[in-house]
Amino acid sequence: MSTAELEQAKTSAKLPPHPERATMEGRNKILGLWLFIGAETVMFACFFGTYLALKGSNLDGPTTQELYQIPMVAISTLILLVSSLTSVLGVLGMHQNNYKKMMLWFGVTVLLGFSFLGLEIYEFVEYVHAGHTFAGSAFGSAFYTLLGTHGAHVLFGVLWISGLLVQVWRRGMSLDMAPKFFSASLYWHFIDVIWVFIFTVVYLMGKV
Amino acid sequence: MTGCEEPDRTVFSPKGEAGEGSLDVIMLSIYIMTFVVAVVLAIFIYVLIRYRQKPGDNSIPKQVEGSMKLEMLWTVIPIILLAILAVPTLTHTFSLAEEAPKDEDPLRVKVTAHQYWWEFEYPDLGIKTAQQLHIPTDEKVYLELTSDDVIHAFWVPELAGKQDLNPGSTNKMWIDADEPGTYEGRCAELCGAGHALMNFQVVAQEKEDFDKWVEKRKNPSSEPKTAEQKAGKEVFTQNCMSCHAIDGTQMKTKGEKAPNLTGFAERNKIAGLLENNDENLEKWMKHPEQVKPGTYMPSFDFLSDEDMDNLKAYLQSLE
Amino acid sequence: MATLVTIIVFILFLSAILTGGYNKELMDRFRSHWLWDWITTVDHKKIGIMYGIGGGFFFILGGIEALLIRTQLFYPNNDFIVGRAFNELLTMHGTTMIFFVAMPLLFALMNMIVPLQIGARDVAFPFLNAMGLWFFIAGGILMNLSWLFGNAPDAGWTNYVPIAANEYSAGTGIDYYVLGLQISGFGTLMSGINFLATIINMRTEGMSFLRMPLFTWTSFISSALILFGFPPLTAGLFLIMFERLFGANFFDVAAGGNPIIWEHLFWIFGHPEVYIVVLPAFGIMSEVISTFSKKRLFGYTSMVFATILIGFLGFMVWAHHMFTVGMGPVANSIFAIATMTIAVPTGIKVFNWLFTMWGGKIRFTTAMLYAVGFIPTFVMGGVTGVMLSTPPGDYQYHDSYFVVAHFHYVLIGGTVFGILAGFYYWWPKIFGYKLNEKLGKWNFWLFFIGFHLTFLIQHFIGLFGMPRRVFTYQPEDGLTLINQISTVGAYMMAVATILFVVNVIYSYRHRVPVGNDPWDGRTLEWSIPSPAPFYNFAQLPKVRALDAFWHEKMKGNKEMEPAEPLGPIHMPSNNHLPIVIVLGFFISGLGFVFRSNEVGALGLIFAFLMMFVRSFEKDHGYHVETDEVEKVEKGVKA
Amino acid sequence: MEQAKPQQESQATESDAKHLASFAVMIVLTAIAFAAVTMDIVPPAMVVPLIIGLAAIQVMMQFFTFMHLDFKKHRITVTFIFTGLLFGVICVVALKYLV
Ligand code: HEA
Ligand code: HEA
Ligand code: HEC
Ligand code: CUA
Ligand SMILES: [Cu+2]
Repeated sequence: MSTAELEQAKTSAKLPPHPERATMEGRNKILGLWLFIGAETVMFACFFGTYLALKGSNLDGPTTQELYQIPMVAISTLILLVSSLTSVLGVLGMHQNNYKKMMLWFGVTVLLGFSFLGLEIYEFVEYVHAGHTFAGSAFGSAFYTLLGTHGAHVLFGVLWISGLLVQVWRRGMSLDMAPKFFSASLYWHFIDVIWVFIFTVVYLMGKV
Repeated sequence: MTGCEEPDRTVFSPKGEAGEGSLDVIMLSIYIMTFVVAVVLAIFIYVLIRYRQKPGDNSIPKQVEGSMKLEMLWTVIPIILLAILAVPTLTHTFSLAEEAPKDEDPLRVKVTAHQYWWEFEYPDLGIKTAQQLHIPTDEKVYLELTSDDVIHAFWVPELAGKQDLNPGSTNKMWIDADEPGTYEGRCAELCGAGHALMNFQVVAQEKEDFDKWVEKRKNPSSEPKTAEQKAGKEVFTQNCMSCHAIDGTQMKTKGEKAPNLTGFAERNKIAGLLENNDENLEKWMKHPEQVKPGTYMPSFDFLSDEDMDNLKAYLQSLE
Repeated sequence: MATLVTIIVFILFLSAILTGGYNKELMDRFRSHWLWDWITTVDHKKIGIMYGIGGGFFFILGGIEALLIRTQLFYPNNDFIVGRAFNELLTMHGTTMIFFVAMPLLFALMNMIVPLQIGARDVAFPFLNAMGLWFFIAGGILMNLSWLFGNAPDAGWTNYVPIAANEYSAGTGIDYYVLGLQISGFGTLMSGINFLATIINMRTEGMSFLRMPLFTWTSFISSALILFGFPPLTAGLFLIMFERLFGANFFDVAAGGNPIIWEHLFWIFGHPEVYIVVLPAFGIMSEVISTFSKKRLFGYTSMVFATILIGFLGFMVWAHHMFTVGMGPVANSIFAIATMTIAVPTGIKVFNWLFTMWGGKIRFTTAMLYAVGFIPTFVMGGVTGVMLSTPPGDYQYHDSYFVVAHFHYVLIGGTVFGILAGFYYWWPKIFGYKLNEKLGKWNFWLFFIGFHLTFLIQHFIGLFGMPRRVFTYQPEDGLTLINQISTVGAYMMAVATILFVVNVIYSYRHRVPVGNDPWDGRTLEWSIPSPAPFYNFAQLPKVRALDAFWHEKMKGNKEMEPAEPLGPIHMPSNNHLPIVIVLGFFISGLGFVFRSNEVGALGLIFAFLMMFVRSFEKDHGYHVETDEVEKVEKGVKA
Repeated sequence: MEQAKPQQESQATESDAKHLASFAVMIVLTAIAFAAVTMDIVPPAMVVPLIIGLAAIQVMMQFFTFMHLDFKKHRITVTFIFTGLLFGVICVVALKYLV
């Protein structure tokens, strides 16, 4: 298939409005993902609770006040918030049957996701140098567990969206793909929601 | 043969105010629950007998949707029963959590649980013992409970309900005994291989007897008198001192890892478990792990018979 | 070196799968075998049957463990199984019974019946459903491998730290617990989501929420409890795993940790868990009692709301397991009152059952016997629960045999009786023939009497001062006779269980096919042939009232009115990926247990890769053509 | 039943502009939270409640605009999510204050 034809296939398929809910499979998928998000909310809440219970136990390591660097957190936050916007723009592209736009914005989302991860790794390296390690204290364990779980979700999210992009790239857009994109973007927003609480409860409250 | 004797640790015969507090709530709840079960059973039996399908009767019974009145009834009555139960529950929950009064100077005991033995320290009296907790009768004794390793629970069914001993924090409770006696206690939280045998005793004594005991503990007679005992002390110094402390000797021990053996002869149980006699003492020292699985006391079966006898003589001389 | 070999084997394995460079002929032979059909199935009824087989197997295992426990306690100072070995037994018994018996057996019935009751051809996520099954099997096997490799978990089913930390539980015992439960927990969560989505989205025309049979309702609420109850367990298990394997310090006091965190996480999960396993049993009882009294369920709406309320309150009361932990009188009081309130909705259910029978025509089939035996038994277990909810009382009861008696009354008198009633009741729908009633009655009476013999007396063992989780007691404690009676009862239950197995075999050998509706049932599942055809409904039915099938029968109709014309039926196709993905997690779990992080990571990577393979799969299922449907329907009727 | 039929309403309500606007609001909320902590503009006792409140508002915005959760159309989903949030809050409070 030539590139031109491919472009054609990707952008011309006309799906019904709200294609993600057009089929029973699609509706099930979205509902299932929402339920899963409900479950994950509780799991993250438990990690938050553990963190709050243990954040004072830093032993000889640095305290939250000494450790956290607001500018870096601000950049991470900005990246993740913007990626939330880009993923919703991708979904809007899908709704407008504009698959080029959809792929563009989801692509940007993936890039932002990776840059967030890069920044997080950099941040962790800094912390470890400052004496804040996973096994060093209860505070360290709780901190890295909470942040690491969130980071693992980001990683899974970018891999998932990348996989979907490859599928559309190879096979073109179809009614099957719509719910997948929609669920992936829901998942991505959820990751963002968790981050809102992380920057509030972990970083900002660690500075108060 | 066995099995016919009266159980001796029941929660139904409390020997103190704390145990009575629990029993009050227990008895009230038993009455209420008996009533509930009786009502359910009565309806149940009536229905089963009255509404069996008779042979040949294939009629279809009336399909009833429900009854607002009945449903209100069995919503409201349980609420009332629970309210009746809730009142003493709350008052006793708070009274059992009462803390030591600030102005008076009550007896305080710091209880530290270890796998699988108990340490009792009287901070105000400056004494430390193990396995057997001595208390005066007719007086509230305030316990401060903590653990050195894993979670245990302190339970003397006749005296009071239980309370956990958590590592890293201190729990409080109080106990009291109306009459002198020895009350069996159990560890009530799974704490490892020896949990089943982590027993202890509470020895309640009249105030004068208790004071005498305190005096004796403060001035223990730990010095060996006979040659046998002297040799025993020698064996002890070489083998046991790294873990066990005996006060009132010139021995330098850390003595934190194992029960303090001061006044050992006076205990009526070894390791809270075996009756205190020479035979059992030897059994314990030779193969403690056979008596209490998982115990941290090593086996001393390599000691010669003579050393063993001397050691026993010494230990049994500790008053 | 070992790592390198592992990696190479792994890559070869992967490339073989991805490129199709494996032995095709062998593969074909596999594929045509009937086992392959079962391994790759996505049919909820077959999955249900496999849950049943798995759960039954583990019940016998857990039961044998219980027998060993009771044998050790037959006389004082018995030295049959002592110390750590005894702790391993009781841990494995409790864990197996809750996670690998009660839940899977309920999932078995839910899988077999819920889609039929709501008039659906399938569940919402057939693929996920299959994965849930394999996760359960993998978790169960992983846990029990600990018996083979030595060192079973020994910290109780509650797995409290610090005794579950490396320092106090040497070896890999606890790792089996942590990873086995983590893996089976994933499956449980998936199944929970699957049932929720199925019940919300897949109901047939006219099947509004307030027309759903009670078993569907309780399965729904139970799934919701799974949805919110399992994540705390997942979180807690992660913490323990990190602590044991990667040196984290959540619970180590010396490093600033706090062991109470685990207790909370465990019970935030653990209390909802007990309602997860009892609510579906309530549902089964409602169906059975109503069918065999020939009456509509008394107070249907209040039954539904009581179920919701029990589920909701179930999340507010977990700390009643921790009254002695030292939370203080205020917290204890709040949780005590919250706990007591659960008696109210449960009482509503009990009286509604009684009044369903009131005025009915009761037929004492084996299923009904279990339902009838359930009522007084469960009420006794429930009222001891309310006794436990008073802190001053609980200071005495806690961690004594009184608690053991309480929870066996609710778990066996509630859940196990419910499961057995459900199997006797729905057996003909799944297999097309009934279980033998005569053997069934023997089974019931032996089980019932054995049960009360074992556990009634345990209330007193506890009140007379015997703590639980102890491998022995002293002759002078005066507990000998009552312990012996209890042990005898346990053996009686064993005989009853063997009778059940005998019954299954006997009834299979002497099977007599039954029609659609052997019990004069009320709900949709009885309107289709027995055994249910693989597509469930040739035409989706139209529901016009509560007890839809009964409603039609009363109007003189033999069948449900269809909601759609007869046409080709869309079905999902079999898939081997569920078991392959789970295999990845299983290998990973085993790797972590053996403290090989490489194998652990590779297993995970493999599992995730397979998930991506799944994502790329174009799985549109297939259609069953109309004439084939007609053939099947005729064949069944003839 | 959740979404029995595909929705037919126009796509016009879903303009890019609307989403950009809510994005702008989120950025402002975030900026206020950061400012409240780093600068001396609110009384210290108010900072924590304020930033938690801001986070809560932001989450609701994510749910209802970005995640297209509609109160009327997806009642069951909303019920489940809010139940999850409630239980989550209970877990956090319990772990923070009871441990
Ligand atoms: C199926 C499982 C199941 C069920 C349904 C229940 C139901 C209840 N449980 Fe139970 N429970 C367990 C399984 C279950 N439990 C397990 C496994 C443990 C131990 C875990 C461990 O430590 O290993 C445990 C432990 C446990 C404890 C902790 C004990 C301790 O360790 O110290 C408590 C304390 O409050 C408790 C209370 C209750 C209450 C109040 C109910 C209520 O839901 C009961 C309600 C029902 C009724 C009350 C009967 C019917 C009602 C009426 C007829 C109306 C009128 C009644 C009244 C007015 C009283 N349970
Ligand atoms: C659904 C859950 C469930 C079920 C069904 C059971 C069933 C039984 N339980 Fe269990 N139990 C628990 C859940 C359950 N239990 C839990 C959660 C604990 C707490 C663990 C802990 O403290 O951590 C516990 C603890 C527990 C204890 C306390 C241990 C202790 O604290 O020291 C005891 C002691 O008597 C006991 C006994 C029994 C008995 C006799 C049965 C009987 O009903 C068993 C009947 C079944 C059989 C006897 C099997 C028969 C099969 C055969 C004989 C094989 C035949 C072979 C072929 C046909 C091939 N259980
Ligand atoms: C490694 C440490 C260690 C050493 C060495 C040791 N013990 Fe012990 N001992 C213990 C511990 C721990 C216990 C408590 C055991 C239990 O109850 O679980 C104990 C208990 C005892 C008891 C019972 C105490 C009581 O209060 O009832 C006696 C008696 C005893 N040891 C004697 C000895 C003698 C004699 C020796 C030397 C020959 C010795 N021990 C050496 C650790 C030690
Ligand atoms: Cu200490 Cu059990
Ligand atoms: Cu509970």
